[in-house]
Formats: sequence, structure tokens, C-alpha cells
Amino acid sequence: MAEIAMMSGFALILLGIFGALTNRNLLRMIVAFSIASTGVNVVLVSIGYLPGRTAPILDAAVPLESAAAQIVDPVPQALVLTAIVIGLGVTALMLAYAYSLFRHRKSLDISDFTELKW
Amino acid sequence: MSIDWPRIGYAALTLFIVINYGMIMTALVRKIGARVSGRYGIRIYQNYIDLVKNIALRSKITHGVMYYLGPVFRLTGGVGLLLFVPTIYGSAMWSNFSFAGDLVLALYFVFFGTLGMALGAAESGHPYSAIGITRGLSQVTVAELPLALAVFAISLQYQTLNITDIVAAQQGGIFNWTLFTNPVATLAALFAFVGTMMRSPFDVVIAPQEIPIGPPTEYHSSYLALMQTNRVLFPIAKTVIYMNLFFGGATNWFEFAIKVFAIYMISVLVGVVHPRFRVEQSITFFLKWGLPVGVLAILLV
Amino acid sequence: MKHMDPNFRKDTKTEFPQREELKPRKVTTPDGQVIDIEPLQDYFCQEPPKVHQKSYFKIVEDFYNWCRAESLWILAFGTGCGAIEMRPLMTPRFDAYRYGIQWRATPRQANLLMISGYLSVKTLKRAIRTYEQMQGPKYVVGLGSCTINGGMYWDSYNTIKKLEEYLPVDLYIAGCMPRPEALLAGFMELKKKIKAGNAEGANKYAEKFDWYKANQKAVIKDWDMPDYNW
Amino acid sequence: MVSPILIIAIGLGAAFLLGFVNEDRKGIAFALTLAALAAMSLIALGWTLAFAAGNAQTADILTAGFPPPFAINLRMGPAEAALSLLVAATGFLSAIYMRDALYRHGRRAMAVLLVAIMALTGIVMTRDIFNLFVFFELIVIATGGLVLLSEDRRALAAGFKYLVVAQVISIMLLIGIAFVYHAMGSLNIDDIGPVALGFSGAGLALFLVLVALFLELKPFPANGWALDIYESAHPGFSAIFSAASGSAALFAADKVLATSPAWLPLATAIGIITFIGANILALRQNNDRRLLGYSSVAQIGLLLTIVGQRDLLGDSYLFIAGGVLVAHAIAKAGLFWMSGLVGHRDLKDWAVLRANPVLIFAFATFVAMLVGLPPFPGFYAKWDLAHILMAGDRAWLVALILIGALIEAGYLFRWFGFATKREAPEGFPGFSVNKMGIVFVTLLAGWTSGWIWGDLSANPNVLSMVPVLFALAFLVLEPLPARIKNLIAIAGLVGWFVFRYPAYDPLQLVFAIIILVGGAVIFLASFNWQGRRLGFYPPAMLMYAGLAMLIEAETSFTFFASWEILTLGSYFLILRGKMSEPHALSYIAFSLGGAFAILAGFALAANGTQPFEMAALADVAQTAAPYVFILLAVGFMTKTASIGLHIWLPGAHAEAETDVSPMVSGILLKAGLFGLWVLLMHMGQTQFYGINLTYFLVWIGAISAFLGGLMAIFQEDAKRLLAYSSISQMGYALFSLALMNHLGWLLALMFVINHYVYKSMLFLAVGGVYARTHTKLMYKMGGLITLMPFSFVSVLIGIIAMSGVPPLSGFGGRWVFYNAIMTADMRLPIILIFLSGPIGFLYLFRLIHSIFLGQLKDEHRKLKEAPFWLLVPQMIFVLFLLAFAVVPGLILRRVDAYISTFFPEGGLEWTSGGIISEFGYWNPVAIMLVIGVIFVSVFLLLLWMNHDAQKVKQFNIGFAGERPYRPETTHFAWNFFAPYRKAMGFLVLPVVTTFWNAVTDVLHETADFARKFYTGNGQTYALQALGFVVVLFLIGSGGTP
Repeated sequence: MAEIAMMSGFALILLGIFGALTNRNLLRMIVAFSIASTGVNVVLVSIGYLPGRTAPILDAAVPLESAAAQIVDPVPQALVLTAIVIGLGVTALMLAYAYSLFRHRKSLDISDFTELKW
Repeated sequence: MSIDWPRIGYAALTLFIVINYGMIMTALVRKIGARVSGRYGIRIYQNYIDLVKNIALRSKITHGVMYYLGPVFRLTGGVGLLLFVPTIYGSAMWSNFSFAGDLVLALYFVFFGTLGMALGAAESGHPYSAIGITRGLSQVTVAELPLALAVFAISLQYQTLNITDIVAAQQGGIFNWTLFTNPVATLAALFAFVGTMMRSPFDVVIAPQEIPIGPPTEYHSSYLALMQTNRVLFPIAKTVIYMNLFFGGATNWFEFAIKVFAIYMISVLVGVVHPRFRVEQSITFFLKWGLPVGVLAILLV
Repeated sequence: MKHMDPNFRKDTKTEFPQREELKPRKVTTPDGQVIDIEPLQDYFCQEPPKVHQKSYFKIVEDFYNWCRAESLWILAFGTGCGAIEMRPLMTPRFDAYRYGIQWRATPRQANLLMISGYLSVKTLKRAIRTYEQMQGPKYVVGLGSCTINGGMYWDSYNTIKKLEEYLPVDLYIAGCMPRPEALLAGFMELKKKIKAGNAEGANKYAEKFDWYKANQKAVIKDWDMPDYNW
Repeated sequence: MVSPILIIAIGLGAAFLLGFVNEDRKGIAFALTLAALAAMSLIALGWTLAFAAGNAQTADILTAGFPPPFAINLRMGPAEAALSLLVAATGFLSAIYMRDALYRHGRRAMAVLLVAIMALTGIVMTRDIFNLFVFFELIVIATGGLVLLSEDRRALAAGFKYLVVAQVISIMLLIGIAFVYHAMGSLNIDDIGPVALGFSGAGLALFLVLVALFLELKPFPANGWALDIYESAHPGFSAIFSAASGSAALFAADKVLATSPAWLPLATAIGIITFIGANILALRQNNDRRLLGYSSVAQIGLLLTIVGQRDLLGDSYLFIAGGVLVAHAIAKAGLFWMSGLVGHRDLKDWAVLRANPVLIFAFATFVAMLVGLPPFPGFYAKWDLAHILMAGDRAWLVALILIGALIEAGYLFRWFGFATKREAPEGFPGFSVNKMGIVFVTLLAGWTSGWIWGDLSANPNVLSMVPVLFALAFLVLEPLPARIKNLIAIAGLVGWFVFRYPAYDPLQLVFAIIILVGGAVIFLASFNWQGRRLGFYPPAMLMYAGLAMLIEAETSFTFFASWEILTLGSYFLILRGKMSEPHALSYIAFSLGGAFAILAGFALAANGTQPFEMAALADVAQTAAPYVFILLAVGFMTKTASIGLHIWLPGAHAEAETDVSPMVSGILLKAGLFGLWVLLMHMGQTQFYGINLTYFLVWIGAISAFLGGLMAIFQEDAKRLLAYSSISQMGYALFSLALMNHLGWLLALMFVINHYVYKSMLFLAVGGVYARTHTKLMYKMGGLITLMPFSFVSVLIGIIAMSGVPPLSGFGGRWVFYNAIMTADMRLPIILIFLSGPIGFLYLFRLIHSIFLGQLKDEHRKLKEAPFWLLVPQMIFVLFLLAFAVVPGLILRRVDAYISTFFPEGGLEWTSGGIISEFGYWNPVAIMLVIGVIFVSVFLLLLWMNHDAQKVKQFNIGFAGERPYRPETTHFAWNFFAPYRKAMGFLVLPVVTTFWNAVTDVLHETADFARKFYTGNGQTYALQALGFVVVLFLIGSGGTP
């Protein structure tokens, strides 16, 4: 299960990066990066997942003493949450950039923005 | 410092003898040349007449201070060179002022007159003078090279730079001469000798028709007289160095006269049978032939 | 023989402009100052020639004259066809060297100017310059009829007729052309003249300088040099 | 002590607080921002000072009250404190600098700036790897925002490209972090155990983290995106991006690497490739900010290299890395800030800085800091780094670093040359006081850092050396009139000489006389300049300070520091010449190249021991000795301009100012000679595969003497002629030194003295003529003898002395030379020396003839004699030469005795009747007397006969019946030695110049070709980043089983 998740996570990453590098349209690139980020998140979660364990919520079902043996690692999940937030921020920024670029340059093709080079 | 009057007297006497000897000898050499080509040639005392004639000129011009001093430098160079080299071996008095310096002094003092003359001639503003100087300087730098090497070789051979010591080492028979003990060095030196005597094939410096006699083209009257004096004195002074270094020196004035004449004739003989080199040709000549012999000389010692 | 053209180059109407390089000019110095250049004044000595006295002692002067006579240095300067007659003098056949005669390439060192044949006006200018650049005492020998009266160029429009009007001639050697033997004989005559103290051409030139200049300038229209070429 | 977490808290809090400020109250928002940044800086400063004073311990701050790994912890140690200070202060200054832009964009922009700075300090302090990631992402976002502060529209595209690549990096980083956590079970950096170098499992995880961190450092060649930012962003932000972001990212990489030393080689490899690659690419860059970008990349590369060497550097690691980092950060921030003062983006537009001399000084300071010259931190760091690496058998790395540094110095100094020499634009509006103030603060920080590093260093502090301080004092004195400064300078030189006199041994004494007293004499000529003469005295005195310290240096460090100081001073001095821009550049390039060789040599010799006494050179291990010898000799020979390394000299000496030429020729060249002297004194008999290395020096000296002279005779430019002659003369001196016998050394010393005298004299004479004629081309002059008699006399005396014609002092040299070669082992090189003597005569004659003799030109007819003050030293030299010719023993006797301590055999015997050697004798007094008497007699004779000569003018010449046309066509001077050229011209084909040109051309062409790699397409950049990772992985995994 965890392997499948991880595999699909990596597949999403590769897919996303492939998409980001092959699509010239800024919006498509942003979407592709979102896919890749999702893939990363999936990978993260899959790493933290331990088969047969329960969610890392300390309540009656999971007493504090035996928590370490019963729950899955909570840290990756926390990381994923953070990563999602950050991903959101970056995606928003990229979208803002795309908007601004389109407004100024009337183009969404990344290969049009090569005046800075060499 | 006390003045050594006898020594000065002897020096003056040396000068007198050598100038007169040079006057006669150069005339003689020209006469020989004339006879070879079937002419009668100049009179043996012609040099004296020319000298007096030049001094007796009534009008003179000057182009400036250096122009004026040029011949002075020139003659000082000749006289100095003669007096800095021991003339007659075995005589303290005929060694003149050789106490002031050794072989190195003689070698470098050669340039004193050249420098002054070049400066003086250049101040005349005559382009031919400048061209002649260019030629002369260009040629002499390379022509002197075999001599420098030969001198180095024999000073290594005799382990001294003292001319008197070098002559002393050659005494006791003709086969003690450097000519025989070190023929390669002698040969190298003779390249330089022929090259610096202002005779064909190395006389493009004073090419008379092309650049009317080159550096001295503006000189006349007493200037020319001084230079004429030097012209008979300087080659002999230089020949004396060669004589001392390679041909056993001279123990008396008679030997001196013979040897100087004989050595001098080497350049004459080479000159009469060779046409003139252009400057770059003579440079190449010395590099191609003179230099290897010189190198051989210092390698063989 | 017909008479010489009395109107030889007497045309005074034509103006000859000053040579470009001799015109006064203004130049800017490196500091930006503008200065006047008068080439003739600035680049040439303007002194007239001087008359030189003989030596105080006659015996010295005689000795000097003997030396001058026995050491004739001829300027290697051929003006006309006579130049070709000079060359044999150096050969074994005539061997002028034995008389103390030598050739010099520069006027500074020569004291005998041979006008060897006809002298065109153009060459005259060079001859005058050369003569003036020689140091006195100096001698002029006219070679051939042309220097005496124009010879076969007697009616030429550009050949001067009487050399002595322009330069102080010490001796003429007649002939058209004189053979080298005649030249040698002429030299012997010149020597006699010098030894006798009569060859004072340089002083004569200085004394009658204005006369010579007037004659010279009368024929040389494009006079482009100082009056006396030191 | 305030808790360091406040740094982050204040930043974050203020950013939030800004949200409450009214959009229109920009002043308040800005004040808040500044206050926050100031507070952050102050806290960091407090910690830094506390660490510096030893009052503080490294503190761990537990954010959530739990010990790690259960919660994020921050650490505040000395490095963290300093870096936080660096980051916060940069932010603070940049904020002020960007005031206008921040006002325009309002409080949001200020908030973003605060977040950026906060995140950067966070990166520095955090010990949690995921926290690191968060801060990185914050920086990405903040960068994305701050890039837009620029008025440059292109920044928009740059920002997007940056985000694209940042996404790729963050993906890798996150995956890496996840797997690291998986493998280690902790996110705390301290818990990441040593991970062996490998590319699977934990290795792969760490590889991903590291490679992502490396990518943050913009490694070559995967760095196009960053360059676009540098080029288009607001310079204030670029300063942060370069100085603060770069430093923080580097520290992050360092933190992670510290856990697993096995990975250090990877960092080294990437670092050094980046360092060299980015520097090469920068060569072809014309845009100032992009150039700074390349340079930033390169510097970070160098730092990464140093990080990669931390295993070897041990205790010195922080000192070295810190030195380079601080120098980089301060200088780069300063330069970016300065770029905001310059209106246009071409490098040549920096000429506008000349409007304010302090800015030029600042520019010079920053360039020197980047190149690692004293007295700045980079210098000490470079010194220690080279020593430790050499001791650790990593000579190849030292070589690569030095090569890269040399290339960097090349383009930086070229740029500096543009700024000082190119046309300044018309109608310049003036600098913003605000921005200029920031630059000045940075400048101050630069010098302060220099003092701090000097103080921290185990070696002496360059900034506490009296001569250096004296030289620097002239910076303050700049407003004074030049003549007063000149007086002070002379007093300083003479005073120092008098003060140090008792401590000198005879050898030092001779050099000291030439440098200090000689320098003072040359300074007399400087009285000729009026006004303030800005920028002349500080570099000149810096050069003299370096020289004065050089001859007294006892340890290799002082020696090298002095060497660098004199190089730097002389560079600025040479650069002052009107046309000297390219020549000054080639001078500094060769000099630094030589200096680096010296550095490597000393480092190799020291083998880790510091301080390393110069005398200990004699005890260098047999295996290393030949290499030490070669490195040092090559270094010194760049200064003496031996053939092959000589091409800088002619231009540098010829185009320098009139009084600078004698300084750099007569005095500066002696530094190289002194170095060679010290080298041969201690290591003279070093063998290399059985061949005595001095043999090579003998040959090089002889060839230099010969070819230098030969090239001199073909020059038309008088000063160039003299410059080539210096090559020849120095060759002579090298030759005689390398003969390794008593008289050879004496000869070398005579050359030192003579060359100083006559080269100074000739340069001044030619300079005096130049002052009047405004040309250096000899054929344009002529006939000046009557107008400039004094100048003529000094050239005449100089020529007689130099060509070795008796009776002047040059002859003494020749005499000693002949005696010296009598005992020499080698004979063949002597041939070249024999030939070069007369050749010297040729070019000197050409000099005097073409200038003073021959035909006077129209425009020169009214010239005056050279300026009085230029003549004063010349006449002093003339008198000295005459005196030295008669009584050489006054100086030489003591030295002769001193040399006997090295070579007891073959000394001279000084009697009243002359000087006697083993082989010959020489009586200067008698020579002078005899020649004098003969000369006077002949002269009087001529005067008697020809006193009535008529003075004629220049066209009164026997001109084959014609008269000269114009003086120009009558003066025979151009191509004077045409026959020589026909015969020997093939020897002076510019082979060496062609070679060095080819080297620079290849570098430039490589740069021009390789930079096409940066296509400007964001996707390509991302691909390159990925490719970089893949290649790294393939190489790495291919290399490890």
C-alpha cells in the first residue's frame, strides 16, 4: 500500500516536472507544478505511513504510554500540511506573476520571456 | 697624488711615434693598393700634407656644441685606447697608462670615440650622417661579438684579464702565441678585426657616393684633421690590442712596427678582394660565421 | 662665331612664386601657442661670406699654399659631359693621386670644384650652393669651351655662357672636350697659381659678393635659397 | 543577552504589524520596517560582540519548550551571530537604500522585505532541516515579491523563471528531507549521523538534500535563473540576494555537510567548478549587474570549495570561510549598491563615479576585497587557506583556486579601469545622497572587517603596520595641495629611512637607499604638479610602504603582504596615466599571477608552519624545494619582467605619468630583484632532477637581456624604448644574480643602483621633453639640444653610464661582469649578454639622436627647457653618477664585504691604487684623470684652431647640391635601425604577446560560447538544474560502488 502510494507519488512528481518542462504555457506550467507538489506530498505521507498503525491522534483509543507503538509517524503529516501551505503560497505567487506577465507582455508563452540571457 | 712626469713624457712619445708610424703606414698601404692595381699611388707623405691643408683652411663652420666636441671625443678615444694598452712588452714606461685598467677597459673604451663621433655627427642634422651612424652602430654590435667571445676565451685560457700577463704568457717562442695555442679564438677575433677596420667588405658605413662618406659628411678643416689623426691612430691602437692578445705582443718598437703592419694587412688583404656587404648582410655574415667560431672558442677553452 | 644672345634670360615680367616650403607659415606649438616660422630666416644662416686674411707670416702662408696645392680635393660633382673625362684620372693610365689629387664626396671636405662642361641654369643653382658650402680657400676650374663662352650651347636658352660671371673661376681648361692629359696640365697650372698665392677666388667672391649675386639672380629666376649657402 | 529568537520574532511581528498600518501612512510603515531591521541587527550585533569578547556561550533556543528532535531548535553561536548580523545589517541598509521603491510599493513590500530578512536569519539559526526548507520557501516567495521592486520590466520574467527553478529545487529538497527523516528518524540536523558517501538509501536522501541546497547556491552551470535576477532586480535587493541570501544558503549547506564529512569532496568539486566556470563566463559580460551576478556565483563557489575543505581546515575553518564570506558580502553588497548610483548598465558607464573620488575609492576597496588583497579579510583567509591546503597535499586545489581568482581579478580590475579611464557621460545629475551614504557605510564596514580579520589572524595585522598607516593617512590628507602632500611624502620616506637605518644590513641598506632616499629624490619631480592631484599620493605611498616593508620582512607573511600592497599601490599609480588603462590591467594581471605563484610557493615551503621565517627557506624539504624555488622565482620574475612574463611592462611604464615612470621602473622593479635575491640567498643551490635551477635563471636572464634590448631598438616611442630597456637591464641583473658567485652578486647590486639612477634620470628627462612637446614619438622631435641643454646633459650622462663606456659608472659594472663570468660555470648564455651590451648602445643612441640631435621641427622652435622640478632630480642623478664613477667604493665596499659572508671567495681588494680582483684591476680615479686630461688637451687644441668657426643653422648642410625640404623630411629617425630589423627582426616577432593574447582569447571565446548556454528560457534553466542533478548523480554513483 505504502509502496503504491509512494510510486504514484513519484509518478505524479515526474509527470508534473515533465509537464512543467514541456508545456510552454505559463498556466500549464503552474498546473504541472501543482501536480508535482501533490506528488511530493503523497510521497511524504507515504514515508510516514506505517502499516497497521493508527492515526496519530492521542485520545482514548491511543493511550499516551503506548502511542509510540501504535500510531503512524505524525511528523510527515505535519510536514505535508506545511508543504501544502507553502505550495499554495508559491502557486499563488506564480499565478500572480503569470497574470502580470500576460498583462504587460500579452503572452503566456515562457519562451517569449528570454530578453534576459547570456 | 703625485704626477708621474716621466710616464707622461713616455706617453707623449708613444703617441708621437704611433701617429707618425700610422701616417706612413696607412700611406704605404694605400700605395701598395695602388701598385697592385698598376698605379703609382699617393706620395708616402701625402697624409701629412692633407692634414696641414685641412688645418690651414680659413673658413669653418660649426653646427653646435656636440658637433664641435665630436672630433674631440673621437681623438680622445683613439689616444686613450692607445695609452691604456701596454705598447711595448717588458717596459714599464712604454706600458703607459695601462695601470688604470685591464683588458676590459680597453674593450669598452673603444666605444668612447664612436659614441662621441656619432653624437657630433648627428648634431649636424645631416640625414646621411644619421644613416651612416645607423649602419656603423648596427654593424659594429655584431662585428665585435666574436672578439668579445675570443677575449673571453683567452682570458679563461690565461686566467687573467691583465694584458701584460697575457703577453707574458705568450713569450718564449712563436708557438707560445695565442695564434697557435688557441687558433680558434684567434680566428674569431680576426673576424671582428676585419669587421671593424672600416675596410671593404664592411665599409658600407662610409659609402662615399651613396651617403657621402656617412657620419663625417659635415666635418672639415681642423675637425677633419683631428679625425684624420685618429684615423691613423685608432686602427693601430686596436691592432695593438690584437697583437698583445693573439700575436705575442711586441718587445721593441721594431717588432711593434712589423707586427702591426702585418696584422693590419690582414684586413687590407681581405678588403681588396671582396665587394661590399650591405649592413644586414654583414650582420648575417657575422652571426653565421663569426659567432659559431667564437662559440667554439669559448667551448674549447 | 655669332655673338651671344644679349637678352639671355632678361625676361623680368614673369613672376616666380616663392616655394611653398619657404613661405612664412604659422604653426601651433604643442602648448597651443601660434608662432611664425620664416623658413629662410630660421633654417638658414644669413651671414654673408667673409674675406679671410692670409697668415701673418709669409713663410707660413707659403707653406700652407704649398700644402693646399699638393692636396687638391676635388668635389665629385659632374655638371656636364666633361665629367666623363675626370674618371680616367683615377685609372692607372693617368693616376692623378700621385699629384696629391683626390676625390671627395662632400663639399665640406673638398676644395676644388670642377665645372665639368656646360652648365644649365638649373645646375648652376646647385653649383653655386655647392661652391658656397665648400670651405675656403677653394678653387673653381672650368672645364671645356662651354664654361668659357657657352661653346656649342652658345645660343641655348638655358645654358649659361660665361662661368666667371657667376663663380670666381681660377682656371679654364679649353677644349671640347679636353683630354685627361689637358686636365692634368691644368691641375699643374692651378698648383702653380695656388703656390704663388694667386688663387684667392674665395676672397674675391666675398669681396664682389653683390656683383656675383646679381649675376646669379639675373639668370636664376626661381631663387629659393639664402644669399649665401653656408 | 537578548534571546536570538527575537530576531525572527521581531521580523515576523513587524511584518504582521505592517498590515495594520494605513496604506497611505508610508512614513510610519517605513519607520517600522527600519526599526525592526535595526532591532534585528542590534540583537545580532550584541551577540556578535559578546562572542567576540568571549562573554557568550553557544546557545540553543528551544522554540516549543521541547528538546530536539521533538521541536525545532535554533542555535546561536559565533558564526550564526556574525551571519545574522551580516544578513540583518544588509537588510537594514538595503531598506534605506530602497526607500523610494518601498514607498512606491507600500507596506506590503516592506513586509515582504522583513519576511525575507527574517527567513534568512532563520536559515542561519535553525537546526531543523524541515524548518530550513520552510525558510527557504519563504525566501523564494519573498524573492519573488521583492524582485518586483525593480523598475526594470524584465524583472517580471526573471522572477517567474526564478520561481520555476525554485519549484524544482523545492521538490527535490522536500523529497530529500522526507527520506532523510525516513532514514534518520529525526529532522534535527544534529541527528543526521555521518552518512557515508553513497547514492542509495540514506545516501540518496542526503544527496537530494545537499544537491537542492547546492542548487540554492546557484552552482555553475545551473544558475541562469539567478543571473537574470541579479541583472534585473533592484540593486538594493540584488545586494541582499547576493550578500545575505548567498551567505545564508551557504551556511545551510555547511550545516548539513558538517554532519557527513564524507560528502565534502562533492562540495569541493561543485564549488571549484562553479568558481572557475562563473569567473570565465564573467569575462565576456558587459552588463554591470549581471557581471556582479557571475562574480557572486563565483564567490559562493569559492566558499563552497572552502566548505568542502573543512575537514582539512580544522580550527581555521571559520576564520578562512568567514574571511572570504565577509569580504564577498561586504564588497558585493557595496558594488550592487553602487550600481544603483550608475545610470546605465554598461560597465563603461561606471565612469560616472569619477564625479566623486570617494566613490572611486570605494570601488577600489570593493574590488580589492573581492580579489583578496590586503588589508582585507579575504587576504588573510587566502593566505591561511593556501597554507593549509598545501600542507594537506592539495596543491591542485590551490592551483585551481588561484587560477579562478586570477580570472576574477582580471575582469574586476578591467572594470575598475573602465571606471577610471573611460569618458564620463555629460550632464550628470548627481548622486543620491541617501544611496551614497549607504555605500560609504559599506566602505567603512569593509575597512573595519579588514582590521578585524587582521586582528584575528595569527599573522601581523597589515593595518597596524606603520608604513601602511602612513600611506593610508594620505587618504585623509587628499584635500591638501599637492605640494604640501609632496613635502610630507618626502619627509615620510626620509624619516623612515633615518629611523630604520641602524637596523639594516648592507644589502637591505642599498635597497633602502634606493627605495626611500631614491623615492624621495624622484618625489622632487612631483613638485612640478600643482593643484590637489587627487589619487596620486595614497597609491604612491602605498607602494613605498609595501617596498619599505618588503626589504625588512622577516616572515613569509610580511613579505607577501608587503608584496601585495606594493602591487596594489603601483597598479593604481600606473593606472593614472592617460592611455594606461589596458597596460595597467595587464600589469595587475601579471602581478597578481606572480603574487599567487609566490603565495603558493610560500605555502608549499611553510608546510603548515606559521609564522614561516624567510631564512627557513633554506631548510625546505628536498622534495618540495625545487617546486618552491620555481614558484617563487616565477613570481619574482613577473615583477622583473623576465622574458615571457614581460609583456605588461612596456605599456605600463611607457604610459604612466612622468614622475610615475621612474618610480615604477627605477624603484618598483627592484622589488622583484630583491625577492630573487632573498630566494637565491636561501635556496641558491636547489636541484631539480639533478639540474641546478639557477642555470635556468641564468638563461632566462640572458635571453631577457638580449631580447629586451633588441625590442628596445625598434621602438619609436621614447618611453617604450626605456621600458624595454628595463626588461633588458633586469635580465642582466637576474643573470648576474643567478651566476651565484661573489662578483655576480656585486654586479647585480651595481645594476640595482645604476639602473635606478639612469633609468629614473632618463624617464624624467624624456618626461620633461614630453611635458614640452606633448609627444613621445621620437621621430616627431629632434634638434632639441639647444633648447633643452640640461635635459640633454642628463640623457648624455645616462647614456654613457648605461652603455658601460668609461669613465662613467657603467664601466665599473662591465668590469665586474667580466670578472664575474671568469668563474661562472656556464658559458653559452654569456654570448647573449655580450651581444646585448652593444645593443643597449644602439637604442640609447637612438634615444639621444632622435630627440636632441638632428633637425628641429617648426612647432618646437620656441620650446622652453623642461620644467624646473623635473630637472632637479636629474641633476642630482648626474652628480651622483659622476661621483659614483670616481669613488664606487663608497657604496660597494661594504656590500662587497657583506657578500663575502655568502661567498667568501672571489671578493675584490679595495686599495688606494684601484680595485683589484682575482683576474684584473681597475682604477676609476686614474681612468677619469687620464681621459679628462686627454679630452681637455684635444679640446683646447681644437679650440685654438677652430675658435672662429661660423655657427650655422640646421639647413646649412651639404645636401648634394640641393637644400633640405622641411625638417620633418630631413630628420632621419623613423625606423632608425632598419638594417637591424632586416637581419634580426625575426627574433622580435611578438611571439610572447601572441601567446598571452591567445590565452586570453581562448578564455574570452570560451566565455562567449559557453554563456550562450543561458538561453533566457525559464524551462531551459529548470532543465539545466535537473540535468545538473542527474549528471552529478551519474558521476557520483559511477564513482562509488
